[in-house]
Amino acid sequence: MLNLVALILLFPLIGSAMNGLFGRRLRKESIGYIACGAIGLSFFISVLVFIGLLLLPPEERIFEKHLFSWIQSGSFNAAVGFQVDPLSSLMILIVTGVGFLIHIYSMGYMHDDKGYHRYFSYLNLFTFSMLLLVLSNNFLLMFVGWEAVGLCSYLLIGFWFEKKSASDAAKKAFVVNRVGDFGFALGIMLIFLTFHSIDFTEVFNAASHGEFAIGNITITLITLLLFMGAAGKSAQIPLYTWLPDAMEGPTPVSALIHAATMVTAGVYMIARCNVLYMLSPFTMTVVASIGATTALFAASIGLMQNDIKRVLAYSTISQLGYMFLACGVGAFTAGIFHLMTHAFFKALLFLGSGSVIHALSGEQDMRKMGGLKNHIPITYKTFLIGTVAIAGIPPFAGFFSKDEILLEAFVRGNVIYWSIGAFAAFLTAFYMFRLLFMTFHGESRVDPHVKEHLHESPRNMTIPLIILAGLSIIGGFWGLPGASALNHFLSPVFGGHGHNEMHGVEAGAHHGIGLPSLMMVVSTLIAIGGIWLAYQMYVKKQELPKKLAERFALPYRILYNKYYVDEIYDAIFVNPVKKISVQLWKKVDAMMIDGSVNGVARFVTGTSNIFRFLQTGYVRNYAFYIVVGCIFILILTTWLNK
Amino acid sequence: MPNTSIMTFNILSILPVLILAGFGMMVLVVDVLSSRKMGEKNFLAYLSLIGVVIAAFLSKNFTGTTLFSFYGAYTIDNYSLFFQFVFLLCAGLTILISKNYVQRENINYGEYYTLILFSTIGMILMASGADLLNIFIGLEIMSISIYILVGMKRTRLTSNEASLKYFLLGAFSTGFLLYGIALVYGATGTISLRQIAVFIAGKGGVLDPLLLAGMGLIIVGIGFKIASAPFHAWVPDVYEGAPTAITAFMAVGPKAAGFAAFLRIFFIAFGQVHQDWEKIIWILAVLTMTTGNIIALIQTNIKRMLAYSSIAHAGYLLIALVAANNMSVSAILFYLLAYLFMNIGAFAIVIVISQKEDSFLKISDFSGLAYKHPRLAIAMTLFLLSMAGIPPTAGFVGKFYIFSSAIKSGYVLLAIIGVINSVIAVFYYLRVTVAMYMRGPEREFQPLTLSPFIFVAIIISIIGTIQLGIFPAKVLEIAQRSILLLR
Amino acid sequence: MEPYLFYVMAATSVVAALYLIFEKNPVFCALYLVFSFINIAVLYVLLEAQFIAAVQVIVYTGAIMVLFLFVIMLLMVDVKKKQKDDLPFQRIPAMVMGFVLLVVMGLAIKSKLFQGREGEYTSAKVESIGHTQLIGKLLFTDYLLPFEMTSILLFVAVIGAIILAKRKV
Amino acid sequence: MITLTHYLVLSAILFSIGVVGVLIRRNAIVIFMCIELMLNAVNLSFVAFAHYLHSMEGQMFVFFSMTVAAAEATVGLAIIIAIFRNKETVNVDDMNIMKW
Repeated sequence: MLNLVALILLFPLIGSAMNGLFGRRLRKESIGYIACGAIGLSFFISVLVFIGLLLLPPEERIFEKHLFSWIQSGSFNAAVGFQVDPLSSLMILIVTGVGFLIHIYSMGYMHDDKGYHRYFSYLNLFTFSMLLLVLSNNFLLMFVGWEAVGLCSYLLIGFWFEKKSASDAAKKAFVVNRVGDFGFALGIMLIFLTFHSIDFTEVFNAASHGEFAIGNITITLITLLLFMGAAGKSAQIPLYTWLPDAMEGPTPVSALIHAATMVTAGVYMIARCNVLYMLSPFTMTVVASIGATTALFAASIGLMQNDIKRVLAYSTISQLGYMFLACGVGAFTAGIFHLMTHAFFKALLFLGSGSVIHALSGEQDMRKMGGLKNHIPITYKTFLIGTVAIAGIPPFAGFFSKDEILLEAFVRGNVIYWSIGAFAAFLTAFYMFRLLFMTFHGESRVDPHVKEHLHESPRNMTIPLIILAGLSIIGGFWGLPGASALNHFLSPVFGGHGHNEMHGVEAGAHHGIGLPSLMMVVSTLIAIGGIWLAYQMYVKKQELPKKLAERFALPYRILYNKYYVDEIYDAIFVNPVKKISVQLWKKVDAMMIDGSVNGVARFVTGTSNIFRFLQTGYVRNYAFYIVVGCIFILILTTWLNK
Repeated sequence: MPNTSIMTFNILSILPVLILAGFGMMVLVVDVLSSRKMGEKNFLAYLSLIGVVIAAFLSKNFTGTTLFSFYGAYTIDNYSLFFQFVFLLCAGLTILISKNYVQRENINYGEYYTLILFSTIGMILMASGADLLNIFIGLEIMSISIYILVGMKRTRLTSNEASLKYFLLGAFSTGFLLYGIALVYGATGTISLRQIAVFIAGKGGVLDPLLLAGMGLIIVGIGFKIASAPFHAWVPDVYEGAPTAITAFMAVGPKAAGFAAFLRIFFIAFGQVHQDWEKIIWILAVLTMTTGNIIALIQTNIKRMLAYSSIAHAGYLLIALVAANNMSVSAILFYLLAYLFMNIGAFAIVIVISQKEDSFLKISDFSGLAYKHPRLAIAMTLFLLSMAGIPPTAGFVGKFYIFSSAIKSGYVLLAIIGVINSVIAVFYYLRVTVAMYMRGPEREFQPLTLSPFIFVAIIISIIGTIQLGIFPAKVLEIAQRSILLLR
Repeated sequence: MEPYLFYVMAATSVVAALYLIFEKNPVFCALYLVFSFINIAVLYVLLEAQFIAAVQVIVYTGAIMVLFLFVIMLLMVDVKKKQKDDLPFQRIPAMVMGFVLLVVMGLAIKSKLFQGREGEYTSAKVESIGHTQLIGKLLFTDYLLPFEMTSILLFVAVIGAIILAKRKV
Repeated sequence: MITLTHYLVLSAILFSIGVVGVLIRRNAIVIFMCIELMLNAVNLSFVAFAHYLHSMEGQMFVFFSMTVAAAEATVGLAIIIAIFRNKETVNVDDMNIMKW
């Protein structure tokens, strides 16, 4: 069954090509069936592959399928090949499973859009790229998937390009991601230089067999560069700014790409390279601190946002921060566990918010919602489940994964990580319930015109919601502390680091069995505290937020404006560059044409601005560059070499 | 050229060249004899295309052989054959994209095709010449043909101006190249590349200033042809003014030929004194990439933008030249082939989109293309992504290969600068994509005149770009076999 | 005798070249250039390159420079009219750069540590074969390929002249 | 005694004068003449090297470089004539449509 792995990728690719090339001539139903069918088949085969993997004894659960050798020259080898192991099999299940539900949901959500075929073509292409990313057996192929998901994300964020904000957001996402990709590309080159291979198995084998001491400077550099890529893709500080803007895309896209799958690629990559990361305590510290900081930072921005999708976006950033925190303290299993549960409940929340937006004919501002729970009951109920799950109330999925991360942060890291995480969890519970209360409870603030059209979403939208809600309820049991099926399942990937790799539960055992239980109680209390506060502020005493905002005007404004990060970036990076380029071309132009007064004075400014003058259009200037270049080269060759 | 081991005359070895020359003249004669009107002379394109194809088949017959014919003046080895293939492919694709273009622009003279064939001869001579004289003559045949081709559209001022600029600066840089050759000759007493290498080896690899100065001047001369900064200033103006099909041709052909000669001269003749020239090329590479990419960012004319991007590409290629290992030679060969496909493909689409008298060349004229002509937009996106080096296209594999070769030789900083540059480059390629996909049309698109010729050219380019991106193994293998005799 | 001749010819050719670059009237420029070329031809004779000297006079000064003169006359550019000069500030840097170039080249020339390999064609040997015969023989043996290729080069030039300069194509 | 260095220095002087001429003149024909002067300066170097090295390669090279110069002259002057027909000028500073 494992041999079928290539088919998982093939179906989405075919689906994308069919819709992309012939979509304009197909009927809407066929387009939807092609796209969903492709992912459905792909999901089915993923399940088969997963079962196939389970049938193997745990220590043999790694399977490589070599398709063809891609780049081959001398010592450099890159193959197109897939690696199925517990980690990647889990990922393909998430990608195809959640992806399938979102595809079905999209059929309803995008039904009236004129770019229907384009949308599904991109969405299938995205799924293909994401699968390529998680299944590849070497860094370079992973990078291909990495770039391709970025490209699809770009296309989908800018899907409604008629809105200027959408195409700007798309561009921003692309640009920020390029910065991260740059680090990733360098990291791959450095890996090749260090290990003379880019194959996962070979690199990790070499790394784990003691050739490199812990704290090795090259490994540290490699892991930092890789983390740069991960931070770009997974929207961590300081490269997170693109994700909130990415909400300009259609909501199912936000659910699939900017919550459940693509943004977790960074976490996946670090988990995949756990062998390398374990060799570099410094990088681990960086990862953990950036993760923790991001978790808190994004959560605090999320407190004051009024756009329903933006709240969810900041929440996603914050949750990704948790995953990095887990990876950074070495609890990769916990990170992946949270990745999985987060995929369920965050997809659910996004789709639910999509359903709300759909019901309100496109309204996203929570100040114009309220009291919706009776109008769209299914959405409300599922949304409530998602909110409870993310807030961390037992026995919902989010509770177990978040709790495990906090526990690990405490056991392996230090109390600071834990307290940051715990505080962020408190904020999460607060703003998520704020969202819930503002949207579904209280007085209706909905526009009367819109109110007439209030309707529950069609079946193909609600069914995915219900399924995801179910997953959000039960998803956590798999990784239940104590039973911990996930731990054992993933241990072939994360095991083998010797004593360094102690599972949180075992480590917890050293502190006595009481610690995990205590932690559970504490985190539940934290979550309940957040919910209670939100309830107080947004349901019981609705005038309270306003009062608070007035009293704490400055902090409120700072949070409301997202710490002015965009403005600061603009001031520091964007504006000067703009200014320079304007100076460069406008003023030089004027100078060249107006000012041909007299020689030497001009020459002084001329030489000082020599790089600005480059393309004057005058042959004699060009000849002058040649002479200068020639003299420069002559001096360099004849003199400096001696 | 004395003392070459194989002293044969062997006229068969230049058979591809003779075929090209023969067909070039035949085109002229047929053009004169025919009585048809200018717009209807399709057979000129057919005839020259046949010539290119025959020449390609003949040169294919030489694969694997190594030959020094004409008393050692002309080399046939896998290296030169690879370049011959690139040049002939370039000429063939140019003819394909030219056919309708020259009819539209009223320059459908037989001379047009003849000059393309003749300049290809010059390029072949540059890649095959075993001494500086042949390389020089080849360079002149190539350049003079292109000076004329650039000015072919005599009635248009931009074409005139481009031609004059290119000619004056080209002749000027020829002066430097010639001086460089003179000094090298004076310092070593020979113009044969192998003899120069022997001489330098005899001196223990230490060079005196005379030879170093000669080397520097040769860098200037060839640096001009490959559009390396600071000898690049002519590129944007000339590319903009030249007829678009010729722009496509000259963005690839002379650059490839320049690199062919560059590699031969610097790896064979000056191979032992790598430390004496690597610093200069290092600086030139950084300067070239950066200038090209930075100025490209603000361009509004698509031809100018592609011109600056071609400067940047020359910079990437120079990185591999600095690295100077076997991997870098095959990287250059591979990259040039990839560059050929993506560049000619992009220009082909520019030709399709533009209208009579080369109007509609602004980037904004591409707005909304994806809605009127989605397949063209997809093709253009593919070429641009490849130029930007985004996987899984030919450009990505090529760039990765070049940077790896630099890292392999320990030029990590250079590779990093290269990667940074390729990050910058994405932005201006992206601008075209954004215009095509994310903006509404700003003008009426005329119904397309996608003739079978240009269609075939675009299809070949697409196949090439994808094939080299996804299955590059075969071509890489050929490229690796093409380097053996170089060092 | 020989040194004097060299110095005279060198001095006059340099002076003629300087006049070339500073003279306003293009016709005079061409004549100065011709003058400089003839001086160089004399130097060729001093260097025992009689054939090259003859070609220099016959082809270069006799044909190429006359072509220049023809074109100048044909275009009849009005020398009195004030020509637009957009880059007056480039004059001094240009001269400085020219001088720097000269200095750099001069240093490279002066400090020659070794010279190239001596060839087999000593004056006596060339004398015995005959200078022109030797060139002819070399042209059709060692230099056959470039010699043939120049035919293409000249052909290209002819095509270019026709297509670019003909009144009506 | 006149040595090789004398000839080379003379050649360098003529070459530099040619370069300066290209940079400071505006008449395209005169610029082109300056380029011819540069080529001649190089030819002088070639012949001088050939003489002092007892090798014929330099002289042969000059033979070819003169051919090249002839070809360049033909084409160059044709280009100048073509541009004059359109624009009534041979001043290179007027040829400035394309820039930036």
